[in-house]
Amino acid sequence: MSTTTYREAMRDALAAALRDDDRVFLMGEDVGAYGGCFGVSLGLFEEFGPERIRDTPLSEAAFVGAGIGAALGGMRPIVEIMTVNFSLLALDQIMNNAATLLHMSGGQCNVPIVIRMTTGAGRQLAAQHSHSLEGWYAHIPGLRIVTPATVDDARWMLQTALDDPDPVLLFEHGALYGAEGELTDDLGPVDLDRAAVRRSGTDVSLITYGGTLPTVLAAAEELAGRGIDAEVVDLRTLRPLDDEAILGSVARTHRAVVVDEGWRSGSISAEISARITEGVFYELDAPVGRVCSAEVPMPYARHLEIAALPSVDGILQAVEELGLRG
Amino acid sequence: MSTTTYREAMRDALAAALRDDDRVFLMGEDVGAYGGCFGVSLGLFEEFGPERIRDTPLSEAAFVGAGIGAALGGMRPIVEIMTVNFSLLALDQIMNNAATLLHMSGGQCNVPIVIRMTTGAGRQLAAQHSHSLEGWYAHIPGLRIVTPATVDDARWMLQTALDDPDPVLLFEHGALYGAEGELTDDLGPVDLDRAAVRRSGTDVSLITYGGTLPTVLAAAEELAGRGIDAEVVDLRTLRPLDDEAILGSVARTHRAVVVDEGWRSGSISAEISARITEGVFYELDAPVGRVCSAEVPMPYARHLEIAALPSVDGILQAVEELGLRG
Amino acid sequence: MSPLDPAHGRHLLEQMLRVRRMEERCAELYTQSKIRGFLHLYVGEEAAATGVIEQLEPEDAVVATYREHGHALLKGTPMTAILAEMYGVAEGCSGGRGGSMHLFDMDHGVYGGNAIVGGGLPVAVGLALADQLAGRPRVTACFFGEGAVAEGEFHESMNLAALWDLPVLFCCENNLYAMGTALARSESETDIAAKAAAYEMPAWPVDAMDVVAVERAAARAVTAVRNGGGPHFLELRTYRFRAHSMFDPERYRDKAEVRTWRERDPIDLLERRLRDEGSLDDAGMAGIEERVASEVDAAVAFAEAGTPEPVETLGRHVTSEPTGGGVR
Amino acid sequence: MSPLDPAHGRHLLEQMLRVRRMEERCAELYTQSKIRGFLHLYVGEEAAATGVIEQLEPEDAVVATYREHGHALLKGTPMTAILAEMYGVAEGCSGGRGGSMHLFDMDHGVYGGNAIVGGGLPVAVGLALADQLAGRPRVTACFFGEGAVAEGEFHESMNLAALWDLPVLFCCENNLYAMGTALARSESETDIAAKAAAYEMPAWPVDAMDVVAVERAAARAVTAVRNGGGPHFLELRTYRFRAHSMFDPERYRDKAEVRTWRERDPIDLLERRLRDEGSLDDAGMAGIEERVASEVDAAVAFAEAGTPEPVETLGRHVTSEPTGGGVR
Ligand SMILES: Cc1ncc(C[n+]2csc(CCOP(=O)(O)OP(=O)(O)O)c2C)c(N)n1
Ligand SMILES: Cc1ncc(C[n+]2csc(CCOP(=O)(O)OP(=O)(O)O)c2C)c(N)n1
Ligand SMILES: [Mg+2]
Ligand SMILES: [Mg+2]
Repeated sequence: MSTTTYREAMRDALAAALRDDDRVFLMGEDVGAYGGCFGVSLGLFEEFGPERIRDTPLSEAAFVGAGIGAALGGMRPIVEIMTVNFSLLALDQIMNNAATLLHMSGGQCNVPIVIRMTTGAGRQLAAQHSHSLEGWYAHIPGLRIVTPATVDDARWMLQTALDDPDPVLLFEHGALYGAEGELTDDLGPVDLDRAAVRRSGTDVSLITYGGTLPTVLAAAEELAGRGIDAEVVDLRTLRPLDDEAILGSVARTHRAVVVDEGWRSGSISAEISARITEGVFYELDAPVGRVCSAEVPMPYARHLEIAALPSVDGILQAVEELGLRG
Repeated sequence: MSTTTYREAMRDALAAALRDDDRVFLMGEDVGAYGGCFGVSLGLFEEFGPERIRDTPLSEAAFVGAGIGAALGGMRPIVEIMTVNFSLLALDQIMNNAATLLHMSGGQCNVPIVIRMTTGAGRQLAAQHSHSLEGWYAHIPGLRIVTPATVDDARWMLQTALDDPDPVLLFEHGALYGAEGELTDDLGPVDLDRAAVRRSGTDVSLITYGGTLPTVLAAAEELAGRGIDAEVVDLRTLRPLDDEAILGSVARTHRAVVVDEGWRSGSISAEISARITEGVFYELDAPVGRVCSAEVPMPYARHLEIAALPSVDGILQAVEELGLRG
Repeated sequence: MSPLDPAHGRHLLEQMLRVRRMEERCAELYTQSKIRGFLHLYVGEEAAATGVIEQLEPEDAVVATYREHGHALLKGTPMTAILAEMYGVAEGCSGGRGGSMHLFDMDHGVYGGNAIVGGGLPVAVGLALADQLAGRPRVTACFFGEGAVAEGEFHESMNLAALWDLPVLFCCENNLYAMGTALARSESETDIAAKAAAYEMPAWPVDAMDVVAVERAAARAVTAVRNGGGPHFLELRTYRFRAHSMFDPERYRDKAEVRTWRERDPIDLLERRLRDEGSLDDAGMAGIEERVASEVDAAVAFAEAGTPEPVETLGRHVTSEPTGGGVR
Repeated sequence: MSPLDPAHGRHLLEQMLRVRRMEERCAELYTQSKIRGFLHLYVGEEAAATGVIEQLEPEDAVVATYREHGHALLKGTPMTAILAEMYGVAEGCSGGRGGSMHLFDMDHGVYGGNAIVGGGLPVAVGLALADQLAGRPRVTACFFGEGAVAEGEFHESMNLAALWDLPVLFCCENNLYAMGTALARSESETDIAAKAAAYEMPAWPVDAMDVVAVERAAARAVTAVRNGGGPHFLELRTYRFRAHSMFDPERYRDKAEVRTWRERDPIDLLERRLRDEGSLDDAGMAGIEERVASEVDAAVAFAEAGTPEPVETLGRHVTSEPTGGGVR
């Protein structure tokens, strides 16, 4: 065990993958000479050179598509898109090719690509740099969507993603990069099919992932102080969802609040709420609650941005609305 | 009243808008000389000329963006994207600009654009031409999403959409074009904020929109034969959802099945299910059911495509699972 | 013009005829609803794919569009598997899931069948990147219509390929129309080959009604690409004799224009030349037609005898895990 | 070189200085956390926007990028409204919702502030299309960096504008780097102006450290565009003196390179020329600096006194309906 940041954990994961497998390369805007827009790939250019730490022109569609082609050609590309909003420029390649080629080809064309991108708000980057679209991407069959929330997951998820014969989209919340945490040495590949219970509890299930995990853990602490014992489930993977973990937790606690940073309507929270209703309706003591972002393009002003995002208070209130008062 | 097809109703709507308002023009691939990929704009080129029925190069991002710019410049562009899958090429312009400019500019930049596109499966066009993404688009704040399902709505929704100061995405299900129906003359602009009850009933609410409305109505007929009185709610607009209509209906019937052609996980059905749970949990006699498309890129083979889509049988089964047996 | 090697000439003729006769049969089968969905025929354009693919090695890759029946066939996909695919049966080259627009055959280097205009170009660039990184002397030939040139993905892909010196051969099949849109109505600069200059990529136009001219150009380009000369670009000037797809009423072009182009039918041109050069006689021609006809008959019979995939397997091939047919 | 009209020369100098001094203050305010988010400074590039916008009419439109403080200011947006925007207060030109990257001011024809590289080009094309359809003699100047040239949206927009003869002036601010990526590492053809040939669009490079040269080129181009000459393209060759944004450690370029370019600081160049030509003396210069300083001070004071939008209005401006502040 050692203390490190999420950013460094991610960098270690990249370096290890590059060292272990010649087929792995990293490609994206400014991943090389610049050191990565958010410093994640700093130093890798020097170690692995410009062929394997490949700076690209500003051409999201083409370099994501090139990653898909390279994967078809036997490589294991890791493609970085600076920010989730820019990934919209590559959506044709992501949905019409990466997610679809295997099926369209009757099982011939595997696309073992990992596409990483920064997601989320909190840094006053306003409406073209701040959205949380990972839950939205989880709508697309053929993709796996993963959202490391802890230092360990940042370090150890990448290898599982690379081992997946199908396309994996890996979302890194921008606000987590600087977060410190305990790194388990040699933890080894994470089972991406499994959610993780980050805190056990009996009164209510707080279900979340990625950037909102710290907020939810803080809310759980606060609730504990009020005598409410919350269980915190970190989904880790948004597609496929770990139904067993979700429904199992709610069946025990009989109450659930889903917290995510996506816009509320059509969010992954809606899907989870629907599944809980479908799966354990008669176990529920109250309707499933949701805490999401306000349905606005993210505003620049700090106080408005904060107001738009899920907060500890919002979670506490949602728990209260379940009829839980501790 | 007269009988017409959905395609002709849409064409009449376009022609009327072009005649009424000089600021209106239609732009897209092959809308002109070819007569429209699905024949919707047939004859308009001859009547209105190449300036107002504007054939574009294959440049989805640029011509959608140009529509946004033209809207900012005071025009009322109607932009046609042949098929929903191609709209992914324009998603940057749709989300990062059309949906966002008003907010980002602090209320200065209205974008009164209407973007029409064909959606849905049923014609064996396989995995790059058949998806139903309208529910997915409904996640995006700043957009209005409308889905005419009847001849009347095909004829009369467009004007309301054009009158909206904000961007409207209008989805036309490909399987509806040839459908005949009664056209109400001079119905006038449709209130896009309101869902429509297409069949009243007391036992269960079947909630749907667009291409699946005929299937749902057929299922309701079948249920009637079995002594189950289904109410059919046509959402018409997927963003914003008409909560009053949805919750009102379910509060009366105490049971609901949502039917849509999108992939199940993260579908608009999930959102509706979540809202019903949130809104009328204690009125529910059973968990909300969902009938969606199988989570596969649409296969070509006829029998597989049929199996992937919502069907009368699927709906009947979902109703049965609510514990309703007539 | 020196005479063609007779055997090679007849081979080229037969290759083009295989594509032609197969597609003519497809058109019939379409009217009988045996084939469904969109069907885009290559009739009139056969010399383009034939001339280029003739210069490829078996391990080379092809990326094509929805108008790709000929490309797959010429690259080696059995006609049986192509017809079966259009019938939507398990024996199809894409297991019946792709249909006419999505023929895949990894064993023969056929990477689709991409029905998003321009969507195949980035993938071709990526295949070439993999080859470059792995040090494989493989060429990827990427076919697309002149309509694709307006798409952003074309531009981005051209730049990436040229910037990184990738072994791609871009083959633009310029048949003058993108559905109903004539080239001059979609491009401010209609000289397609000249556009490649904006990327510093060697490019030249070819009379693609003349399969020999295409072959000659392709030989030069493929050799250069394979030998590390970076991407090359061929503008294959051709014409589509039939409608864009089976739904197209062809309101946008003159019958006379089509007639004029039909006079330069690439198959007729080559046949005439071979006859003029004494390399082909009636018997020889009949022999070719017969072989082709029986190949087509056999392919149709194969497709007719095909077995639909069980409905229970609907969810297969969404992800690679053996899902037992379930949907993840 | 004939001497500059003294008053006009001093005006140009003052315009550039307004941008420079405003941004220098922004940098300070950023380190004090008064301004947040990303902040991209235009320091070194002022001659580009100054020379072009000087040639525009008040009703003309400007579309720019996230590096647009100067463009907005020069087009007429009050410095007070710009600073207030960066403070995120209601008095900002975008009501505090846009921030540094999204300055909007319809009254002065400022259509953003687009932070998607290449994302503004289609919008500019559309503004010009509206003008053409409405018969308005307006020019839309669209600014973007050379990095945007690799984006598909650049390509598609260039073609549309040229194909439809639209009144757009494309202004490529070629400062040689896109974040850390040098031009030669992102474009196979580094002669940006030459790329316009692929669209049959008149284009030429300009020394954009010389505001007079920019103005001259812009005069020619703007006139042509306004008179129905179709789109034109200026490659404005310039250099960014400072980091890409406030987060950039500048590992990708030599200090010496920056030093060399700084010797051609556009403000120094013009100041020297005006002094040489006897159009400016110390007192004149001091007068300009003083006016500019007090404008900057006033703008900061204005921003400091700004009022945050009430949190209750968070949902405003998502759609146009008077939503009473609620979220639709
Ligand atoms: C991105 C995209 N937009 C539109 C279409 C619809 N479409 C299919 S083929 C076609 C014309 C393409 O023309 P071209 O590239 O010249 O190829 P050709 O059909 O002539 O071989 C169009 C518009 C599509 N498939 N993909
Ligand atoms: C589509 C997109 N990709 C990536 C980015 C991140 N990004 C912001 S500015 C920039 C560099 C752009 O360089 P250039 O166009 O030359 O403009 P400059 O910053 O030099 O003025 C990048 C990569 C973005 N904003 N949008
Ligand atoms: Mg064509
Ligand atoms: Mg630059």
